[in-house]
Amino acid sequence: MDGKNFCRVEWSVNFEYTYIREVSAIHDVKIEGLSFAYKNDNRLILKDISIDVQAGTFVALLGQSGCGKSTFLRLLAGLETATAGTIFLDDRPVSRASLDKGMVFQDYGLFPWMTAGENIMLALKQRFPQQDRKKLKQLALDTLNAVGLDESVYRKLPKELSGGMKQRCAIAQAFGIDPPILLMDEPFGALDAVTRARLQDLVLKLWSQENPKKTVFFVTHDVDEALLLANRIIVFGQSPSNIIYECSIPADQRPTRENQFDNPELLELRNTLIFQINKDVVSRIS
Amino acid sequence: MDGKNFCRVEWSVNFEYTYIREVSAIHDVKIEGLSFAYKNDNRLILKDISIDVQAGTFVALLGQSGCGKSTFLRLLAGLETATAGTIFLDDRPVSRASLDKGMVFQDYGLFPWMTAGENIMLALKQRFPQQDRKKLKQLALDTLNAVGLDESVYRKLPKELSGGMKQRCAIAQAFGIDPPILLMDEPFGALDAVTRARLQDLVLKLWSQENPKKTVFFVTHDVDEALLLANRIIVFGQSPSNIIYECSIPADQRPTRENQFDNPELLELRNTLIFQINKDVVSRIS
Amino acid sequence: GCGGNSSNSTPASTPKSTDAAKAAPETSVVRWNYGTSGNVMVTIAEKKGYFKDEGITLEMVPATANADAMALLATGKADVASNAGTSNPLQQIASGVDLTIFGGHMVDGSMPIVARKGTKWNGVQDLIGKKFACNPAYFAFTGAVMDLGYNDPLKAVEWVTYTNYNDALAAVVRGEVDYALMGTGQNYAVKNMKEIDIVAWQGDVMKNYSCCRLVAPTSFVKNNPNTVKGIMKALIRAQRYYEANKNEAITLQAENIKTSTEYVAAYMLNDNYVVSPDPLKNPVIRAWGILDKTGFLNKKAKDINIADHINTDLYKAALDEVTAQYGSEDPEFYKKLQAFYQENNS
Amino acid sequence: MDKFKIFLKKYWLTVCIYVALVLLYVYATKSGRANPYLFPEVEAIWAAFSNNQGVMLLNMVSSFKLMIPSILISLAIALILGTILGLTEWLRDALYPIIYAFSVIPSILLSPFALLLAPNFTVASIFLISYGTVWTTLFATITGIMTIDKRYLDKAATLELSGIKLMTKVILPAASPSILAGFVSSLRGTFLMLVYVEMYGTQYGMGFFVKKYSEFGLYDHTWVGFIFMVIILVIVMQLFEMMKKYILKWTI
Amino acid sequence: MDKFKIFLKKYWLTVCIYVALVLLYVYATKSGRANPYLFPEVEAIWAAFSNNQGVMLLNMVSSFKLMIPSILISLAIALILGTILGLTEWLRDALYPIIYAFSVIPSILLSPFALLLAPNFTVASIFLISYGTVWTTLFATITGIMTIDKRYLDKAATLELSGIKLMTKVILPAASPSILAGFVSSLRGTFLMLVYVEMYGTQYGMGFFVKKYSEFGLYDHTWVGFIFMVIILVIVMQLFEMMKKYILKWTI
Ligand SMILES: Nc1ncnc2c1ncn2[C@@H]1O[C@H](COP(=O)(O)OP(=O)(O)OP(=O)(O)O)[C@@H](O)[C@H]1O
Ligand SMILES: Nc1ncnc2c1ncn2[C@@H]1O[C@H](COP(=O)(O)OP(=O)(O)OP(=O)(O)O)[C@@H](O)[C@H]1O
Ligand SMILES: [Mg+2]
Ligand SMILES: [Mg+2]
Repeated sequence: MDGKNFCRVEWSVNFEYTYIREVSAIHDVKIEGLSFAYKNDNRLILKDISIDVQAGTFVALLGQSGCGKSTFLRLLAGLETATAGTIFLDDRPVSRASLDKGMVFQDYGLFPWMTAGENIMLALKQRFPQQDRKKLKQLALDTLNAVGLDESVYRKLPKELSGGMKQRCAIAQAFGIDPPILLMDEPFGALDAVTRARLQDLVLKLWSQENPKKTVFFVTHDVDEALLLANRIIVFGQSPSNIIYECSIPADQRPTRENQFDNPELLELRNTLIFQINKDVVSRIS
Repeated sequence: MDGKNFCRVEWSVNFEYTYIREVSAIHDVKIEGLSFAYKNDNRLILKDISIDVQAGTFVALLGQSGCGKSTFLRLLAGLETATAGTIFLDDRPVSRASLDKGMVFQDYGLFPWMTAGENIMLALKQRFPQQDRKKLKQLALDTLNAVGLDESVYRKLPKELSGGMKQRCAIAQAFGIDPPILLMDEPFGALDAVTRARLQDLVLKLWSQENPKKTVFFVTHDVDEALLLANRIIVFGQSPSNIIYECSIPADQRPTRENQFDNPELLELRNTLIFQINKDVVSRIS
Repeated sequence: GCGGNSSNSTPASTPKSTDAAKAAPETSVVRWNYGTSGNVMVTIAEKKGYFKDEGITLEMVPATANADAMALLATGKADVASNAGTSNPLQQIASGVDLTIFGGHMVDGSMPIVARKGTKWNGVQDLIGKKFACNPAYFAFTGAVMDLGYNDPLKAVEWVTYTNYNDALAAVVRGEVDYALMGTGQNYAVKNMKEIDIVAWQGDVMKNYSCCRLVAPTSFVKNNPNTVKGIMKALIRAQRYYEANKNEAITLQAENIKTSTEYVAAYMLNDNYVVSPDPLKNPVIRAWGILDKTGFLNKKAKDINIADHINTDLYKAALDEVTAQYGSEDPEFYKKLQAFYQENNS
Repeated sequence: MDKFKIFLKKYWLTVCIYVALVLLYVYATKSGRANPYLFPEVEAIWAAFSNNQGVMLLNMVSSFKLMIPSILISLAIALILGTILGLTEWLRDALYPIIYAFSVIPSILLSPFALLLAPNFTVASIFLISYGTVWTTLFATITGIMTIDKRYLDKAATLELSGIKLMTKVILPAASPSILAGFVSSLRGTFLMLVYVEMYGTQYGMGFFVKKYSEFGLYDHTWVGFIFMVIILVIVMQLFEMMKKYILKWTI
Repeated sequence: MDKFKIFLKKYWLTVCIYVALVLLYVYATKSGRANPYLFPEVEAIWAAFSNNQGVMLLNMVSSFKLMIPSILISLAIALILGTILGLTEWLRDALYPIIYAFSVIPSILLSPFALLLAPNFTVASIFLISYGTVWTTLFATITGIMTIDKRYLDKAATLELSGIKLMTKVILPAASPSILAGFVSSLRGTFLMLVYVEMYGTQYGMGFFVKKYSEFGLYDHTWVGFIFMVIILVIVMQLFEMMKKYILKWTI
């Protein structure tokens, strides 16, 4: 924070970019009896989790800190290997990390030693090795534009960008490589309220306009964020984690930022979720 | 997080310790026309803030991320020098950091190269250079006990402690040196809900049992935390920051964790505070 | 020439007891520098008590590099340096350091010139235009080249400088250089190497090239004439003992520098190994001239008369006294020394 | 003019100290307090410099001809070996004691071995310089790679980066702060080695010049070579520090 | 027994490599492929060792007598100067160019100067070793202190820590990872210097032994000294690494 000269860019978004879609199939995700313990630690973090997620669903994962949300996402991404159980994309089990499971981390979205543009280009070149550089660069600029950043950001190092801008670049990267499955681990956790709200809108817009839509797993602490974005919400319990609550939000019930607190059904749901997440807090302090 | 063997200690608290109180006077804090800009950055962070805080008040500072709460606390601590205006403790202006303004940081509460015990002893020896080592060690153990940690923690390095235990040690240190003014900068920001709730109770208990009570400035993001702990709440606006809202909670109105959501007046206040903090979010995203 | 026996040497100290008081040394403890290769006359003089006879005790001050040895003299950390060659003391004198050469250690240091096996040696002219691993400040070669009629010996031969003899040896083996000059201590190694031959010795190139001189600050020599004379007396007697008992000398030296007798014998039992405490004034003056011509002396050298920095009187006096005291033991030897003195110091 | 003022403000003390050192030298030599053999008068040094100006440049070029390949080779070895060992724990465990043992061997002791075994003397020189300087960078590389934040590797895995691309785009940049810190130290060592290995197969070289004239006992020349070398080395180090700053500009 | 198994599992490759090196040496010397001057037969080396067992210990003690004070002095200078420069920006700006210039001077070139100026040999030797090794630690200290997390200093300020207490309790520990990394590198340099400064004022010393016999061309002795020295140095370094691990056990 000490005196960096953040470059401040106008937030004018042009959502329309012609992305390169090479993988048309968006996969169903099917998880069967998933359990997990870290190798150096016998404690079971996740225990016997089974869910089916239909292609094109926006899933929000809620749960208290330390309950294993990140771990779950890492398993989906193929960065960890399940102790028991399997994750299927359609019918192929997940075996290792790959480009069709995009990941947006809380920080670490960008390699700090490359400019924002180089970061995006690296990913695009990995994803579309056949395409020529020029076209990819155009795509990179377009996606940056789509998240409201202009060309000047392309040449900036991550440390010269504010937290929000960095996250927008990471989102631009993720949407640019257009993975059928997108995993987001508290992507807005470190941002202030305004930036956060804008990025929520942005992700929702980018996701909505695609056809077919990506399958998204979105980890968050914030119930309102989950309600605003997701059409399916899953709550994890603690030690070892399992799904303790879940619900779907039908398309016609989805709130907007403005009417989020008007729908009594949603308010009810909101209270239920808060209760579910925190239910053991009061009982466990004594 | 990777596989450290946290030592898990039972949480049995013995609040009664005989602390050494050398400074009996608890000071009024009076702030007059305080403005501040970081030297390497001309932007004004705080602008013309004036308040009076009576000795023994528990002040909660609320405000959006980046609005300058930490900066304000650093000024109170004497770690930064005001660009304009003055902070008085009773009638003495604050000129530099000192032991009678205790500070509990979000992390960095303990020096990582010393054991928890050495950390506390270092502070106690600074504060009470006349006292003999044995008595101080007893005090250190007592305060550790008061925050629910036993003797084994005394010999542990910070990296061997969980986040909650580290914060408890920092609190033990702060209460051990018994500064008339205690500054806490989101001390529980990085903790999970259960630990957080227990530490809130702990601080409240420790603070309440003293007589006269310390003056506390407590920075937080969390409105419920503020309502539970403070008897005065101040909300900071943004760029440049000023006090945009403030209120007091009379002693007879103070909530407990159990009845926090029952009192309609407090619920009203809660909504007002949330509105005040976020009021510019919706207007500023467009 | 070996075959001397120990009965030859008398531990006699009786004859000189009368004038002992008169010639008492001004300084009884002399701090003496020599390097790892040792100094056989000093060793003998110590072991046989010749220094003790003169009322002198030696304190060893080890240091190997020449410049280091000179630094020791300059700062008074040592009184006498015996193994620092000739050119380095002369260069010091030329740049204004007030040193005096009052004696010697080796006249010829048995320093072999080596080349690849099978190389024929016809004389110094063979070096012309060749690569020669040798420090040109060692004037014997530059002098010899000038004697052949070359005005600029530094250009006539391609001189190559290496930090140590092993590197130079490797350079010969690898054909990087055509010839290399080796040190006294390399005799053993060189003789045991198959790839190379010793083609000549430094002494062949310049007779009595005055290998190592005994040097001390002029003030030391001036203020301690009796001490210096005592030293010379002891060394003269040591030379006699050495020449008569080479095998024993070898053993003593090997013990002193902690090596095998084979190692020491490799250079000591060599006709090119000649030790003598004689100051060798003439060769030193010759060396001064060569160094000056080849540019190794400071400009101030023009104003310096090198003869002022060579003291032959004390040696001569010592020689006379020793001859008087012990001449009867080995008249041949002392006669030879007198002749040698006349030849080299007039 | 303004820049000059800023410079002066920052460096007045530096300049003063250098001037004081020079004056001290002049005083010590003129007054005869200093040993005239080791400390020739300033005029003599100046004269030696005037006579050798051309040679100085030759020396520099010749030294660089040795230094640059040596540095590149030692860097390449350190990076390749360091990366392999940094990433492979079992190999690191096994080879560490061996690398360790070799790393403590003073490289100058190896000179006769190098001279006899290398195909030519330039190679021997390069070997000795590299040997003398590779270790610090090597150990720094191993440490740097061992301590890479695992999250970068995760990110790389999700981008399916592997092989050379993984190395050049992720692993080496991530470890570069440690690697470069080690490398500065190595560089300093390179200069030291230069003085010792420049006698082989060369007639020019900054170290060669210094060493040669100190063996010849001509200290006016030695001083010229010395000062020249120090200036060049400071410039090289400074350039390198700038490069380092540039490469690491992404760090905080 | 179990410990032995674990050791073997980790180090079987190490042991194999060492054995292979020894066998290679034996083969090369026996078959006459190796230069017999530089590579004496194993029996000769063994004989040299048997004859010099006692001397070896003397050498070690003598070397340590030089090394330990040198290391302590260079550490003290690096810490004190490094702390001052790390904390005082204007002084750092001013002195950096000077320190830099001195740091690139190869210390071995200074030996006649050191002898001239030092009151005795031991001091001269210690000066040269310290001079040769102080720089890496010094620069590491400066960097370490410059990059201390300001929040530690804030915490120290609120505890009213100052002077010596601030130094020993906060600044030095906070900078210790950087300082110790530099110091390991310095230590490696110390061994190299040992070989060069053990030439005067001593009759014993590991470096002296190696150097002397290599000058004599007695390579059986040289090898003994060499192997002995490497073993001792590896042990010293290993001890130091253990100490470092202990001191830095608070880091992640
Ligand atoms: N590499 C690891 N090795 C061992 N245990 C780990 C590791 N990473 C995380 N854990 C443990 O696994 C549990 C789940 O961690 P995880 O990071 O998945 O939680 P989370 O729900 O993402 O929490 P948060 O909301 O704080 O990010 C925690 O108890 C944590 O201590
Ligand atoms: N050392 C610094 N130099 C320059 N600007 C700074 C410095 N520290 C903080 N700032 C800026 O000052 C403003 C206020 O920062 P501060 O840390 O006080 O906010 P805060 O309210 O504590 O935020 P948070 O809730 O995120 O902790 C921010 O815009 C920040 O970028
Ligand atoms: Mg997480
Ligand atoms: Mg803050």
